[in-house]
Amino acid sequence: METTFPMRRIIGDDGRIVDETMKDLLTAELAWRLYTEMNRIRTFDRKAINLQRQGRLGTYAPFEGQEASQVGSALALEADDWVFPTYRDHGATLTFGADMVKTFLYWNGRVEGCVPSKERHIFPPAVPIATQIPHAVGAAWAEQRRGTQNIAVAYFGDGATSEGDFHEGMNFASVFRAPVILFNQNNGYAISVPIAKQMNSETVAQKAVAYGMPGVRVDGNDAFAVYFAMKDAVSRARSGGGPTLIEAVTWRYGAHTTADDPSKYRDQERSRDKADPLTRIELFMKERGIFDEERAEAMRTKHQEEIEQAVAEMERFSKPDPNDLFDHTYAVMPAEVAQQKADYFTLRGN
Amino acid sequence: METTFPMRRIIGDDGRIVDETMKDLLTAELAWRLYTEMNRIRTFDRKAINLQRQGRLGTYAPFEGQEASQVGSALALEADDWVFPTYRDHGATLTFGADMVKTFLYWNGRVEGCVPSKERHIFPPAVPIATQIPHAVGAAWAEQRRGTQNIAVAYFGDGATSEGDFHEGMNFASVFRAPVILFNQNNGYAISVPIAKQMNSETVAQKAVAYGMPGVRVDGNDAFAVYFAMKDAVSRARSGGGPTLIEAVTWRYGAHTTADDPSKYRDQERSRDKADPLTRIELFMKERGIFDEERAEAMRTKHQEEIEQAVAEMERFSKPDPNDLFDHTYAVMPAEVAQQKADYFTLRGN
Amino acid sequence: MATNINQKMTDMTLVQAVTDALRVKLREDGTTLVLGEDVGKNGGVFRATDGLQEEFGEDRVVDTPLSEAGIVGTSVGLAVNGYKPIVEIQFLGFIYPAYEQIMTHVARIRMRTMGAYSVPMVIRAPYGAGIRAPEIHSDSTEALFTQMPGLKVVCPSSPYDAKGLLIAAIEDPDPVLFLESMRSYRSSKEAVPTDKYTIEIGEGKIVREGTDVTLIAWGAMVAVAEKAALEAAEKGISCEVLDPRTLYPLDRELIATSVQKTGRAVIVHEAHAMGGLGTDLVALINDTSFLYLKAPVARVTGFDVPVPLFALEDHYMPTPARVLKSIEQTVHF
Amino acid sequence: MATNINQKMTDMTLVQAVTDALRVKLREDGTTLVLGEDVGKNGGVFRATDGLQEEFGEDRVVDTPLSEAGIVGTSVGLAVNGYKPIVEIQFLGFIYPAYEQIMTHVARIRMRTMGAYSVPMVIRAPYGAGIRAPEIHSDSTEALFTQMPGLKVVCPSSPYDAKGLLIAAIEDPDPVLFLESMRSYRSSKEAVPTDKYTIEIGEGKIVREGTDVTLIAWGAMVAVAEKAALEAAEKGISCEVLDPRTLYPLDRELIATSVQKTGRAVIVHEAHAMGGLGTDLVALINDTSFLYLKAPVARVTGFDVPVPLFALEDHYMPTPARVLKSIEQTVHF
Ligand SMILES: Cc1ncc(C[n+]2csc(CCOP(=O)(O)OP(=O)(O)O)c2C)c(N)n1
Ligand SMILES: Cc1ncc(C[n+]2csc(CCOP(=O)(O)OP(=O)(O)O)c2C)c(N)n1
Ligand SMILES: [Mg+2]
Ligand SMILES: [Mg+2]
Repeated sequence: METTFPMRRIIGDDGRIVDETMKDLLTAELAWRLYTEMNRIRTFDRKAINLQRQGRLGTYAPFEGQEASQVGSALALEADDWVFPTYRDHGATLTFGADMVKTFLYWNGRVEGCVPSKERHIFPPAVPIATQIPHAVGAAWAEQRRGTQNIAVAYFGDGATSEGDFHEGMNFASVFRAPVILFNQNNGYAISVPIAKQMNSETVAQKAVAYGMPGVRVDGNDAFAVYFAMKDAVSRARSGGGPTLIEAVTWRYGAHTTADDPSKYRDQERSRDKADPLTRIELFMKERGIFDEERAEAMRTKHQEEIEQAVAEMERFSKPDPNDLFDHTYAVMPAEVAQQKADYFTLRGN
Repeated sequence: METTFPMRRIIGDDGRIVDETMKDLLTAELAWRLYTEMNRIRTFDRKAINLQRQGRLGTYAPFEGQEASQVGSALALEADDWVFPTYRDHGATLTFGADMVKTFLYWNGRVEGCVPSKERHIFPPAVPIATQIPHAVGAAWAEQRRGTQNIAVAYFGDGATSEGDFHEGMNFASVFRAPVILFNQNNGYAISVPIAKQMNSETVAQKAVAYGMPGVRVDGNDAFAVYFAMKDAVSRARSGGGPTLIEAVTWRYGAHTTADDPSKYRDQERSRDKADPLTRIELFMKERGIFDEERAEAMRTKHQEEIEQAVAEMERFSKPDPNDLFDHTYAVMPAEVAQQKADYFTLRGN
Repeated sequence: MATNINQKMTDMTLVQAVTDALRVKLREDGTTLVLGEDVGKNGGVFRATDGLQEEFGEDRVVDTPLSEAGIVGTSVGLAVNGYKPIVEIQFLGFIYPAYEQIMTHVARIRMRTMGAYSVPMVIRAPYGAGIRAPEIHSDSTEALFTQMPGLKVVCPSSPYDAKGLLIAAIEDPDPVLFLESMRSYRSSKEAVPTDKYTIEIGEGKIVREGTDVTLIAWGAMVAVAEKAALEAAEKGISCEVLDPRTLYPLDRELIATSVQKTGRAVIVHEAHAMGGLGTDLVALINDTSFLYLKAPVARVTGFDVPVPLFALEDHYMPTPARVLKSIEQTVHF
Repeated sequence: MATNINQKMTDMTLVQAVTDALRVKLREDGTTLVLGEDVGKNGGVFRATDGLQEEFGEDRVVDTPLSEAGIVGTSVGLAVNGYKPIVEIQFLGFIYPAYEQIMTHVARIRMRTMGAYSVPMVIRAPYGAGIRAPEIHSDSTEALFTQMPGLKVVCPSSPYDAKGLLIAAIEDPDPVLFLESMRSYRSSKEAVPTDKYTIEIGEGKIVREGTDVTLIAWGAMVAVAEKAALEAAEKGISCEVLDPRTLYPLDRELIATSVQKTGRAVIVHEAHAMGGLGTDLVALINDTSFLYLKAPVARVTGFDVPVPLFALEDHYMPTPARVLKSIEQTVHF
C-alpha cells in the first residue's frame, strides 16, 4: 500500500530542474508544445472574460492558473481517447482538440456548444458536480471490453471529491480495472470553500488508498510534472494496469465564475503569489537557452488571430432555433411534444 | 498516516490469548457479560428464524456468526449514546437495550417495532443501505455542539461501503470531527456479492485514509478484540478526538434473509468453518477456568424464557390499527389525508 | 401490435417472461449487458436473471458493487460507447441514489448533444406493494420518472406483454425505465411465444371491453380493476378496462377514445393520489374529452401517506371494493 | 393571515426578505443552524445568507463540503437530536444527490416512529429559469416533492410572503422544502415588516380578484399571470389570479371557491406539462368543482422537454402571450 503522497515536481518555481532524473526527457520540442498550448488557452480564457464583461458571452468559468494541469494532462492523450470534462476544463478540451467556436457557443448558452466533433470523443461539460466520473469509467470499460488500448479521463475539482459519485465512480474503476484516469485539479477552492473545510485528508491523492488504486500527487503548475505523471498513468491504463487517481495541485487565480466575487472569501490581492505555470516554463526555457522571443511573439499573434476569428464566427453563428427546443429529446418525438411544438409555432405566427 | 491495517485479535480460534498485553483486562466478569449477551441474541436469532418458518414472522435477516461484533461493540456504549442500526443489527440493539417485543414486532411489519423506548436513542433500522451513516454523524455533531460526552454509532455492512452515503457521511464525520464510530461489519457478502467483487481494497479499514481518520481492523469474531477496539474509539470520540472507522471482520453463517438461498452463491456446507464467536469465548473461559456449566445452563434457560415471553407478548399484541396508516405523517393531518381517512373508514363500515 | 409472433408458446410467469426476453436479446445482440446487484451468480433476488450468467458469462452478466449511482453512471459511459446496458435496480425504492444520473444525464444526453450521443439503456426495477416486503421496497413512484422528458416508462401487467415490451425497450434508441410489479411476478402464468416478438412502446391495450365506464390501471392494479369490473357487471355496470402499458408516452388516443365512448373514467393506481400518474390521466381526459364527461374522473389510489410497513400495506392499497365503490359513484353521479 | 405584524416596514427584495427571516430565527432560536455550500463566508451564491456568519459565527452558519446527501443526511441527525437545520441546496437542480435522504428519511421519520422522532428542518432551494444560468440550474421540479407525503412544499412569490412563510417553515414541526424563484429574487421590492411575523403554511392568496377565469400560478409565474390578466382586462376578460403559496398541502378551499365562482381555470407553471403540479390542480378542480366548469381547465407550462441551455430558455417558459391565448381559448370555449 502506498503510504506517502509527496508532491512530484520536475521544475521549480524558478524554472530550474528539481528532478534531475527527468532531465533528458525535457526536450525543447516538448517545452514548446506545452508552452504554446498554455499560451493558447490562456489567451482564450482572457478573451472569454472580456467578452462576458462586454455582454457578448454568458456567465463564464475561468481557469487561469490551471493551464499546466489542463495542458499537461490533455497532451498525454491520443485522438481516440475519451475526455469527460467539467465546466472549467475547456482549456483541456481545446488542447485535446475541441472546436473553439463551439466552446464559445457553449458559454453563450447554445446547445450547439455541447455537440462533439466527429474527430474527438469529448463529453459535454458536466454541470452536476462529480457525475461525469462514472461516465468516464463506463466509457473506459467499454474500450477495455472491445480490447482497444483507448482510455478515458475524467476531470474534476477538489470539491467534487466530496460527492457520492466520486466515490462510486472510483470504486467501479478499481473493481473493474477500467482504463481510466481520474484527474483531479485541486485548485484549493470549491467556489468559496477552501479545501481545509472540504476534507480532513491532507491530500486528494491518498483517497486512492480507499480503492486499492495508485494515487499520485503532482505539482499542477509544473507542466512537465503533470505531463509525465499523466503519461505514466495513461500507459499503465493502456496496458491493462487499471485506473489511477492523479491530484494536480494548482490554483485558480481569478473568480469561480464571472458571477463570483472572490474577495468575499479570500485575499484576492495575493492570489497571484502562486508561481504562474506559464512563467515557470518560460523561465525553464530561458534557463535552458531554448526560448526564442520572436517565435513566442509569432505564436502569440497566431493565437490572437485564431481566437478573434473564432469569436467572429461565434457571433456570426445562426440565431438560436426554437426547433432545437423540441427536436432532440427522443429519437422519435412523442405526439404530445409534437402538439406542443405545433402550438408554439402557431402562436409565434410561423 | 496509518499504513497497515493488520487484523487485531486478542484471543485465537482456540480461545487462547494471542495478545498478551491485554491479558489483565480479560476479566471473568467481562467474559461472562460478553458470553451471556451473545448467547441471548443467538437464542433470539434462532427463534426468529423458526417463527418465520412457521409463518409467525415476516422475512427475517439473521445475524448468526456476527454476535461478537454486535455484542462487543454495543457493550462499549453508555445509555445516553445513539445507535443507528441496519436491518441486521438487532443483536446490537437488543444488547444496547432495545425492547425485545418491539424487535419481534418489527419483523412482523409493525411500525410499532420502530418506535424507540424513552430510555435509549435507537433509530429504526435503516433499510436503504448506508443512509444511516450521515444520520449518526449529525446526531453525534449535535451532542458535540451541546458539549456532552455522548457519542453515536452507525452500524453498516461491507456492501454499504460502496454507496455514496458512506463516503459523504465519512467525510462529514472527519471534517466536523464528530464524536461518531463508523462500525463496519464485514461479513464477507452483500447478499450474494463477495467482498472481492464489492471493492478492490484489501481491507475496509484502509478506507479511513481517504478521510484522514483512524481506521481499525479487528477480528469481528473475537468479542474481546471488538469490545476493546470499540472502547478505544469511544473514548477517543468522547474526549474530542473525533471519529473512527472500525472494520470488524466476521461472517454470516446463514442466509442473507429468510428469503435468500445462499447455496446459489456459496458453499453453504462450509459456511460454518469459520470459528464460532461463542465457542471461542467459551474455550477461553474454559481455558482460564472461569467457565461454569451450571451457570451457563441457567443463563440459557433464562434467555429461552425471556424470548418465549417476548414471543407470547408479540403474538398477544393488538391488531394492526389502520388509524396508524393516516395519523403519523405530519404533526397535523392535511385536510386531504383526513378526507381519505374518513372515506377509508366509511367504506370499511366503521 | 405484436411482431414476429411464432406460434410456439410456453406458459410463463411474468418474471420468467422477463428472463426470457433478456435471454433473447443477450443471444442476439453482443452489445447487450446485464448489470446490477446480485444479478449474476445469484440470478437476481427475484430470479429474473436466473441462469443468464451461466449462459453468457461474467462478462455479459455482471455482479456490480452495491452502488446505484455507480451502476447507472457507468452504464451511461457504456451506452455512449457502444454497449446496451440492461440495468437491474433491485427495488424501485432504491433507485434514488441513481436519480441524479437518470435526471441530469440519462434523460438528457441526446438533447444535450443534439443527437450526436445517445444512451440507449434499460433500467429494470421491481416495484409495488403486496408481497410483505420490508419498508421502502414497496413504493410505486412511476410519476417521478414520467415527468422526466427524455426517458420512457413501461409497465407490463402480463407475461406476454412483459416479454414483448422488454425486448422493445432493449431495442429502443432511447432510455427506458421498465417497471415490474412484484405482486404480478408469479401471480399467474400465460402462454408466451418462445421466439422473439415486440410490443410497441406507447401502445396501450383494452383488457376488457365495456360501455359505461373506463377503468384505467397498470401493473398489479390491472387485476384489481378486472376484479372490480366483474363485480360491477353483476350490478349491471359495464366496465371497459384499459392498460396503458407504457406510462410515458401515454397512448392518448386509446384513452381518449375509450373515455369518449363511456363518458366516465375511474383510474386505479398504487401510488399516492397527490402527484400520482392519475393526475396526468385526469388532465389528459380534461384536455381531450371534456365535453364527453358525464361525471368527474375518479381516482382510486394509495393514500397520501408513505407506503406503510407491511402489516398495514393491504389497507394502503386500492382494493376491488374501493374501485367498485368508485365505479358506482361515477356511474350514478 | 399574518401574525404579529409590526408597523415598522422596510423595502426589501425577495432575497433580502429571505435573509431577514433567517436572521430573525437565528437570533431568536439557538437551535437553528444554517448549513450549505458557500453559505458562510461567501454569504451564499445569491447572497441569501449574507452577513449571517459574521453575526452568528461559524458554528451556527456552516460552510459544508460539496455533498448534498451529506448535508441533508447529517441534518436528519441534527434535527432528531434537538437542532433545527436550515439547509441551503445551492440550486434545486442539484438536490438529487439528497433525494434518497429526503424521500426515505426526511419525509418518513415521524411516520416511521409514530411521532417519537421528528425532523423539523427547512431545505431552501433557488429554482427556475429566466436568469441565463447554466444547464441544470433552471429546472422547476416541485412535483418531485409535492408527491412525497411527509414533506411540505412552500413557494413564495413576493418579499412579504417570503419572510412570513420562511419563518413559519422554520417553526413548522415538520420538514419543509422552501422554493425560491431566482427570477423573483431581485425583480421587485416591497415593504416588509422588520419584525417577526408568519404566514400560515397551507394558505393561498388571491393576488387579483376577477370573475371570468381563475389563473393559478406560483413563484415567478405569478408575475406572468398578472401581466396576462392585465392584457386580458383590456380585452374585457376579468381574471382572478390565485397564488397557492404552499404547493403541498394545497389550499383546496380557496382554489375550489375561486374556480366555482369563475367556472374556468388556467394554470401557469414553469415545469413540464407531464407530471407538473398543474395536473394535481386539474385533478383537484375535477374532484371539487366538476359541475361548475364551463370549459376544460387549461394549462400553460414549460414544454415536455428538458429545460434548455439558456439561449432558448425564453422559448421554453410560459409567457404572458401564451397565457393570454389560453385565457381567450378558455373563455371562448
Ligand atoms: C451536485 C452539484 N452541487 C452543487 C453545484 C454548484 N457548484 C458549481 S461549481 C461548485 C464548486 C466546485 O468545486 P470544485 O469541484 O473544486 O471545482 P472548481 O470549480 O474549483 O473547478 C459548486 C458547488 C453543482 N454544480 N452540482
Ligand atoms: C440503496 C439500497 N440498495 C439496495 C438495497 C437492497 N439490499 C438490501 S441488503 C443488501 C446487501 C447489503 O450488504 P451489506 O452492506 O454487506 O450488509 P449485510 O446484509 O451483509 O449485513 C442489498 C443490496 C437496499 N436495501 N438499499
Ligand atoms: Mg476547486
Ligand atoms: Mg455484508
